[in-house]
Amino acid sequence: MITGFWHQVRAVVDRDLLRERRQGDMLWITIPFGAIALLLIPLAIGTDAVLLREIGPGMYWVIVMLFGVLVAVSRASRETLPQQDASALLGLDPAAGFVGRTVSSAIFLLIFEAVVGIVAIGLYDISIIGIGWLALTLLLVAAGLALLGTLTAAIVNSSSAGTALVPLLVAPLSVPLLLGATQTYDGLQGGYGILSWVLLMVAVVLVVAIIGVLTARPLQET
Amino acid sequence: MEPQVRIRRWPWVVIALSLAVAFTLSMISPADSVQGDLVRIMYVHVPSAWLAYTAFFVTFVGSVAYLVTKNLKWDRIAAASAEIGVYFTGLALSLGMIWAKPTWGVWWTWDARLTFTFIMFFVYLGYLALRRTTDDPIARASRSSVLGVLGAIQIPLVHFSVVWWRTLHQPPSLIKPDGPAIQDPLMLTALIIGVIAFTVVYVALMVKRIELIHLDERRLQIEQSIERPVAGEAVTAPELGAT
Amino acid sequence: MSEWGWVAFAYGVAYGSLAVYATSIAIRIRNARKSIGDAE
Amino acid sequence: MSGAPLVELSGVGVRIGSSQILRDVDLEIEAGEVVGLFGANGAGKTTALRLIATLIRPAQGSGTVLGADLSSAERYDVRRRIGMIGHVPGIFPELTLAENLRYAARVAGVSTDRVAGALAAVGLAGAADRPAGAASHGMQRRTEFARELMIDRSLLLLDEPHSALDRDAVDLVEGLIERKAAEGGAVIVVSHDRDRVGAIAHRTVDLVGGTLT
Repeated sequence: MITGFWHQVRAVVDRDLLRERRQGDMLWITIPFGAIALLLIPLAIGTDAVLLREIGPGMYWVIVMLFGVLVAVSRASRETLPQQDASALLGLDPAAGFVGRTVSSAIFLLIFEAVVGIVAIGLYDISIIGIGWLALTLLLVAAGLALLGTLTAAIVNSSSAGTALVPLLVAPLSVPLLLGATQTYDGLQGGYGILSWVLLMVAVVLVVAIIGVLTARPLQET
Repeated sequence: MEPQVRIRRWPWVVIALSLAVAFTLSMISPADSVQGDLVRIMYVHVPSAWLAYTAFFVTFVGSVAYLVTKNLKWDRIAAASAEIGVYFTGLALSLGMIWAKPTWGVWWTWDARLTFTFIMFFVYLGYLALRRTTDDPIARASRSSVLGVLGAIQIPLVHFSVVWWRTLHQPPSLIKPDGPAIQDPLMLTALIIGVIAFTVVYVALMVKRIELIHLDERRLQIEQSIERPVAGEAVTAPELGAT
Repeated sequence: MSEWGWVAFAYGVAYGSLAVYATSIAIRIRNARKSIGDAE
Repeated sequence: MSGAPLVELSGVGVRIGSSQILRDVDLEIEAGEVVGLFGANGAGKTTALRLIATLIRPAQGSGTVLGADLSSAERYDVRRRIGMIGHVPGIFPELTLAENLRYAARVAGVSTDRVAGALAAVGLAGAADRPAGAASHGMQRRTEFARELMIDRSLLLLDEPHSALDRDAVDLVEGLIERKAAEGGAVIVVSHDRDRVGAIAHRTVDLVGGTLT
């Protein structure tokens, strides 16, 4: 291979970030929609401050999960066949393409988590303990969802019903991330051990990353 | 041209016989001291749950073997097992709920095993849905085998997460969902024979289901056989006089 | 519902659905064979 | 370059989904050749190009392109030496023309310094910062030609290269084709336009009924 693997990864990440910045879907549609979703919950279940404080973190994570799925869906319909062909003929290593798309998705998700997180803190009066662990959780969830979304998008790629299928595939597989994130927060609040939950999320990230890299080539075969 | 697909009749006989044996044993085994006759639900519930796991494990093995060998035989095994697995998962869930209602008073509890089985059901429902999105056997095999591997490796993680989640919080206030302690040798026999009989049924169903996959492939092959025109011939020279 | 009622319900679901599933495979096999026979 | 043909197909068939697109295709292309490929709408010309570009695998038969077996995994390694300009541009509409080329250069491992020169060579130096989506179809095609100029390709596959191009650009394309052939590469030009392609091609083949005649 003439080009270095990470060199190609960086080229793909820069390309995706630039496309996203120009198109602005994420910034102007996905993030506001996520914030509105947080606003809708109290409207539906009542504005009891104590109750909201209790369910707030959980609601936040559920919304992060569901919107992580949305990012995956948009990812699945993002590259047209001629664009994929052109990249392939530039000698793009399928594994580098996978890693690059994952990294850019993870960056989108981190931005989403940060903005919607601030809205959640404001609306639900959520208290923040253990900021380092929370940051790690946010990072692991973003990475895990980005990996699952990118891999699933690659699996359904080029099938017509594919895009509709992404949520069904991603949602059940992201259960460990959802539980890991909510339980880490609860653990920090209640002062009990969270290490096993963090390790669980790390395991998910590693497993999906390894499968994604190893299957990048077979998935391009059709 | 592939040889004619062989149609076997023995699986139907085997299915009928095994089910008859399992049914008889579960009826003559004694009632439980705590659960009474409700315990008999165990003889169908436990084998179904066992097969749900086994079938998905076979799908995993088939998927890995396909990715390594690129032999479509393995993909057929994975596909057949996934469908049968989804059936048994659905059955295990339904039977679990039917058992829960008279025992615990509710259809559903957030018991770890129930929740986990429910998630697993959706993972493989997605697998089956994915297979329906394309006819091209090689594309379908490589895509679904990656999902077969991803699903199977994620599943232990889903399992641990759900179990930890339930053990850390709100220990089940109802009866422990493990079912009754088995005191009677006849009960144990009925359960073991039930598991064996259902496993035999699974194998027989696999044989028939793989036959069906072969037949479907054969049908597709005939539909696209060399005698048929290639796709491009659908476009012909415009006939100006036709209108 | 009595205990036996629940047991009957469960067994009906289990054996009934097995019969339906096995029959569905049998029917699909018959249809596939028929259409291959038609084509040949 | 050794004497081995750059492209060698024997008895190749391609199936997409449930339809057979190509069957029994035999083709041999030597270094330095320009081959015109003709066919009616839907005859499978685009599929034939994607096959030769190693992007799809033959369902029947066997073939090699630039020495790589079309049925094996090795074919990834030759992709960088194959240029294809398809019917629909393979560029990203949100990026500017220059950004598209910079991405291509970075992935292909050539210096991004070549971008400005390539754009100038296709007469787009003034439009470098225009988003590709806002550029005309002809400008998008020129951008793709600029990409092929930046990267050293042994095999160029052009799908209707004359469509959407003005007189100047056509000269540019024909110059590129001649140069590629002179350098010992090979070019396949797909077209309906027998007169124009006939003039530059060394030989022509017709795709009828999914096979070459």
